[in-house]
Amino acid sequence: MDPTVIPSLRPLLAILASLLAVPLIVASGSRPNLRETWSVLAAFVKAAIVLSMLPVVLAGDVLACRLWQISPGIALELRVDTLGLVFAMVSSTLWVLTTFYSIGYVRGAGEKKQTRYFASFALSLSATIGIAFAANLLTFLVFFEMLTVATYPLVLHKETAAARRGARIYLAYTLPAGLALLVAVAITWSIAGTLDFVPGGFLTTAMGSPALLSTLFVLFLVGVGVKAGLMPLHAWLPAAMVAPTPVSALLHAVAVVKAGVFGVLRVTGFVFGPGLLTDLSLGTWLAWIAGATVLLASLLALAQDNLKRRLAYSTVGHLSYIVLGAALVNVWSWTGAILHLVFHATMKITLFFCAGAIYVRTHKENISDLDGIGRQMPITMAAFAIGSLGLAGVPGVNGFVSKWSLLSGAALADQRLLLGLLVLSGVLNAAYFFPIVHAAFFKRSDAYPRFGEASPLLVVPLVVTALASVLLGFAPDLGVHAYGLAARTAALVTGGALP
Amino acid sequence: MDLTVVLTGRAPYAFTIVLLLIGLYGMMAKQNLMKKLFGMNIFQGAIILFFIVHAYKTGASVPVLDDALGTDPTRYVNPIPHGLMLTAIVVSVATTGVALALLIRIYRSYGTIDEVELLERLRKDESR
Amino acid sequence: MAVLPESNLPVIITLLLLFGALLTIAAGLVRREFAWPVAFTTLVLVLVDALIQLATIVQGGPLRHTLGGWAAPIGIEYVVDGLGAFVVTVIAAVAVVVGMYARSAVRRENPDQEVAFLGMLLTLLLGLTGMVLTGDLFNLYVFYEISSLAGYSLLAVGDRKAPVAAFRYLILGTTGASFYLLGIGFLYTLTGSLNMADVARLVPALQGNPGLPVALALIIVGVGLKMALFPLHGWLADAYTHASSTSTAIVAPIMTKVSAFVLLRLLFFVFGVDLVANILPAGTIVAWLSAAGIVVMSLMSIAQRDVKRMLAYSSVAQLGYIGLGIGLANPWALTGAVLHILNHATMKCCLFLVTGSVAMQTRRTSVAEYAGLGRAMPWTFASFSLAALAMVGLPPTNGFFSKWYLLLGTIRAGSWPLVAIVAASSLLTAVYFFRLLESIYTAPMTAGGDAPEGESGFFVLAPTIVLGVGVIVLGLCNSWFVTQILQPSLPDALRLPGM
Amino acid sequence: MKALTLLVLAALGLVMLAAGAGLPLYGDASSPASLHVADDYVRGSMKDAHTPNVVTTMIADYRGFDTLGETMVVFSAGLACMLLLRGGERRPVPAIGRPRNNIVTDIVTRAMIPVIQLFALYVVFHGHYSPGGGFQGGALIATSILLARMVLGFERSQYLFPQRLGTPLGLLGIAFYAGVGLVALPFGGNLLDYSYLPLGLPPHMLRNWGILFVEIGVALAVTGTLISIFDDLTTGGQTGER
Repeated sequence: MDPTVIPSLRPLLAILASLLAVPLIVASGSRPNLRETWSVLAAFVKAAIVLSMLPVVLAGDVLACRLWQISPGIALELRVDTLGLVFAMVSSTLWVLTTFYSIGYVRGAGEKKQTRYFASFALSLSATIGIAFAANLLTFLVFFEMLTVATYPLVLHKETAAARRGARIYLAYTLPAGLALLVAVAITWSIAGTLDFVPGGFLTTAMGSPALLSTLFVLFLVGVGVKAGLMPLHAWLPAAMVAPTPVSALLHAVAVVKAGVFGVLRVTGFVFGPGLLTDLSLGTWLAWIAGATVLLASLLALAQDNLKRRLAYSTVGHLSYIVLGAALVNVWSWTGAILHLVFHATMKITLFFCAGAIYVRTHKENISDLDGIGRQMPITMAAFAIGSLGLAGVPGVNGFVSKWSLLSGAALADQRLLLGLLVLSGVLNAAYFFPIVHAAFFKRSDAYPRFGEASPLLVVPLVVTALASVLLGFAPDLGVHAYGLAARTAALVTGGALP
Repeated sequence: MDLTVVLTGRAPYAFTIVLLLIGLYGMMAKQNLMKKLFGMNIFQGAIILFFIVHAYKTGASVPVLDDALGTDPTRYVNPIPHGLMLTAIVVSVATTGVALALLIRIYRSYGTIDEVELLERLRKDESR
Repeated sequence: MAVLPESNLPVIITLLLLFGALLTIAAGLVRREFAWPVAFTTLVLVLVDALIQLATIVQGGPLRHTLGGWAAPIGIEYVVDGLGAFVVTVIAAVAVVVGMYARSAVRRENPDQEVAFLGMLLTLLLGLTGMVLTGDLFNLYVFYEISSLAGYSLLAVGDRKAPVAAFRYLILGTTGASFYLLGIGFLYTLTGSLNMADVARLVPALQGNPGLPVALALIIVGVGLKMALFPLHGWLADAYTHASSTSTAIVAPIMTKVSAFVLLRLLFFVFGVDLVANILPAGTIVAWLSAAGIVVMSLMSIAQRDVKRMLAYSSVAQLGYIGLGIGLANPWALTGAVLHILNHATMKCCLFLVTGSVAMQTRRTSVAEYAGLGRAMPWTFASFSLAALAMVGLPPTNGFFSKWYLLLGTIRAGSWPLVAIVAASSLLTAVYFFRLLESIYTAPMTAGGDAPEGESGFFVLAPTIVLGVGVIVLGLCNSWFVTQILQPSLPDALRLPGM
Repeated sequence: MKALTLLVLAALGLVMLAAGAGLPLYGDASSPASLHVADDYVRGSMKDAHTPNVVTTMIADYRGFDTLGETMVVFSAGLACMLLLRGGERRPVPAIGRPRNNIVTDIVTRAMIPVIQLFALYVVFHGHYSPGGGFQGGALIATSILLARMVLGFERSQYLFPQRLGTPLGLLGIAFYAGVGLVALPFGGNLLDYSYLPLGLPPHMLRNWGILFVEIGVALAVTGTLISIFDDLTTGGQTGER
């Protein structure tokens, strides 16, 4: 049954909310309070618009906004379906929290060029929402590249040698990826004559030789896989950790990397579709690449002493959970993948927020320096503990729910080895997170003076995300209806029954 | 084809081509910028002659109408190439004028119009 | 042949520029200050006329003006289709923008020559618009020479080395013009006509005549020299580098593009698509030479230390895109090529204006000396950044869309190496532009040159910003140009499906 | 390097010679070029413009627009010299403009100048009937001034033609030409259509007069511009009299 398409300006307004904030932020650069007011306002307005679309989509309808043509036959078109809305809701609600957190962070850490920082941030969010709502590949590509450009100044923010290096690595990965995606989209347009996302895919074996279609798939994967941190294309992510922590938190744990995996979901589920992936046995290959990434990233995470880098490798691993789920293309794996897209976001942003709070308060970045910190910043470290538990997949936190669905998906696909791999990775997650929590609470260090919690602007957001993680762990359909939307998308794409 | 036809029919064309090559050679091989300019003029002259050669008709008169000849087009050489070449000549003169102005400027700045010396002085400019 | 409706609009452009040039000189002889207002008024009027003409043609189809009342092929006629009107409008628009910039720039850079300079500028435009409007091969030569003479002398105004570079350009340019003239000589001798439409009618009967491929080759070399088609680009780099900023800003964006348009016109409207392919693999040769030019010249740009020189080489590379599109001679590629005439004009004009503005404010010219200027001249460099992003081809700038069409064209041609070249060239461009941007925004200012006192004056800054914004606007509106103007003017064989 | 140059040229020459095989033979009266447009010119010249000299009709009427462009080319060359040589660093006038004070050459020159100029006028005004026309006539007038410049010297020849008049005369010439062409537009004709000149004559006579007018325009433009180019080149662009 085709959903009713309702023309609406709301998806466009959601993008414009933060886009229009950019000139306002720049214009009020000399008055920090006014400037931050614009940021906060934009974040709230944006989240409100996105959430306002939830009832419509839950009712089974689709909101669409067809703008003008940007190439003959291809319009700049926005379309709010279940998958896009999930991603948009995650990004926009977390942006509200991140905005407050950012204000506390940049002021606390005394960052320079705050105007550029907030402007780029707002632009990044516009691009992210654009990616979420893109109705066709060209629109997707436009916003995808915009995101690359908008986040470049954020990576470069500190303007140190390390930041320049990180930014160069970032571009060295993302620009070629963007080109691969561009070529892939161009080829798709040439062979299919359409670029509109269709649940279940629109490419067929009749459109090209298996070799061409496989190459096309590889090009797509390179294109979106870089942002998704798929190994061996992940190296930019640890390097980009030189950015200020809120950037790492929202963009490099949520918006940018999730845009990558979101791209994987769109390509596998809405361009190629389960049928074609199975016919060309591309899904299995992708699943194995993702599986290998999960394992390797977890092992690499163990070796990191810098807290943010450890989190980054953890992110690489968890992103591949989602890719794995997407690649297996059955109804459980897709449900798990989409759920993990949401739940990983709340957990990982908690951890990054904690890392940032610690940095602002102590200027410590390395795990080996954090002994006993739990006594001085108990709330922060408690939130950290919740995030860690969730990522390791302990029941009671939302990470368990998504992992369980993914495990069911692997079981349904009869991939026992991958099933084992997922379990093993959970253990590894525990292995690289729990020692931090343990050291924080149970080790003692007198190396540095006493200090308390960071400012409320930093602490409140991380408490909120930690609490959200726990609540979603008990009631996954709470609030934004993540579970319902995920399941419905999965059913739509794979053609299976609702789980 | 008959040799005499080839010789009389093609020789003028061949002559313009040879002239063309001489001009090009001057432009490419001469070091003195003024001589390059001469080469350019020869080259342009060759093209002008190319047009004129093809305007010629055996036994025809100049394209000024004569009551004795009437308005039979075969009695007059083709006027179009002549008219076009008047323009081309003017263009060539104008170009030469601009080229000379440039040469004066170059000579004023560098005291030479020899390409090799000029390059040397340009390099000296660079290192300064 | 269908008889096109007569209109005075095309000749009014020529007349305005002709009398404008004369009046500018006359006014300038009375008082030097009078020259600029006259010249600028002329430019604005030309733009108005060009816009009216464009609107008329979009609605009512092509126009002509038979000069002296003598119907072609007896007399000379102006023939303007949508494509020609489009290019004329681009010329006029760039001219207005640069004309505004010229007000203070010329007075500062070469005060003694203001009057002659402005007169020459109008003469250049007279030649260039004439080349586009005319429907007669020999008349084209006359305008070619007018624009060339103006070009030589404008480019000879600059630093000490400028006359040397200009002389080299004069020798090569005259060779080009002469080759073109010889090419027409062959065509005239073989057909007896000089009118483009008439020659197009007569030429197919000459297939197999050995004179025809030579005529075609001579014309391609002749126009290619002026267009700086690789490897005939030798004159360009020095000439652009040493000329004054106004000269470069007017010559670089439009002169080579007009030649590209003329090449397109001669190949597809005089010789015809089929003939070009049959008598000489001209298209293929042009395409591959252009592709080689894209790669080699991009590499050359990376190696440059002087910003203007870097931009000059990059111009040749970008012309390669246009050449490639023309050479491939398929609908998508040609669309990309023609669109790139406009797109590259806007971005390159913006970039050259910025180099001029920086040179005037700080006497800085090299890549190294640009370090840290971003803070001192924020608006100037914001425009610069936008134009740079367009050069790299990131959406939603107009550069992206040129690349998109060209990619579709190369895919359509089935030539994978060319696909790779078009894609990879963006990366090469990214190398030199992001390197520059990084240093402009993050590196400390160097000692060379003066410390900037802030932004340039209104007349310098406004054109720069207009072009910077234009890069985005033109990108988003590109489809309108493609469907409304370009497509209806192309020969049937070169139209997009469904147009 | 030299060998390479020669090789390239030889190759070019061979290609060009081979291409010649496709061209009509020398003197061929039935070549395509003779049978297409040119014949219309020969047949129409008298009828259309009452001018026996077909080349004149062609350059001033049938293809008058080319000639307007050509005049503009000359003018832009003058402008180029003005742009490149005037202004910038001041230099003393070079030797070429200095008087030699040789009485024989002085007197011969002074005697020649009116003769040359008279002949020039003939060339301009008789262009309808014999080879000649505006460009040639204008060049001749300019020559007479240049002769004076060279023999009498820059300063002593100013009375004949002051340097500062060169550019304005050039402007005037082109404006006159384009102006004559422009008259047709408000009367509903096309640019350069002389049959719309409001002189109350039959069209072919109007065209005859039109041709004369534009030839005068060309002559003025060429005279002014050539003198100004010469002055700029010889004096290094110094403006004003001393």
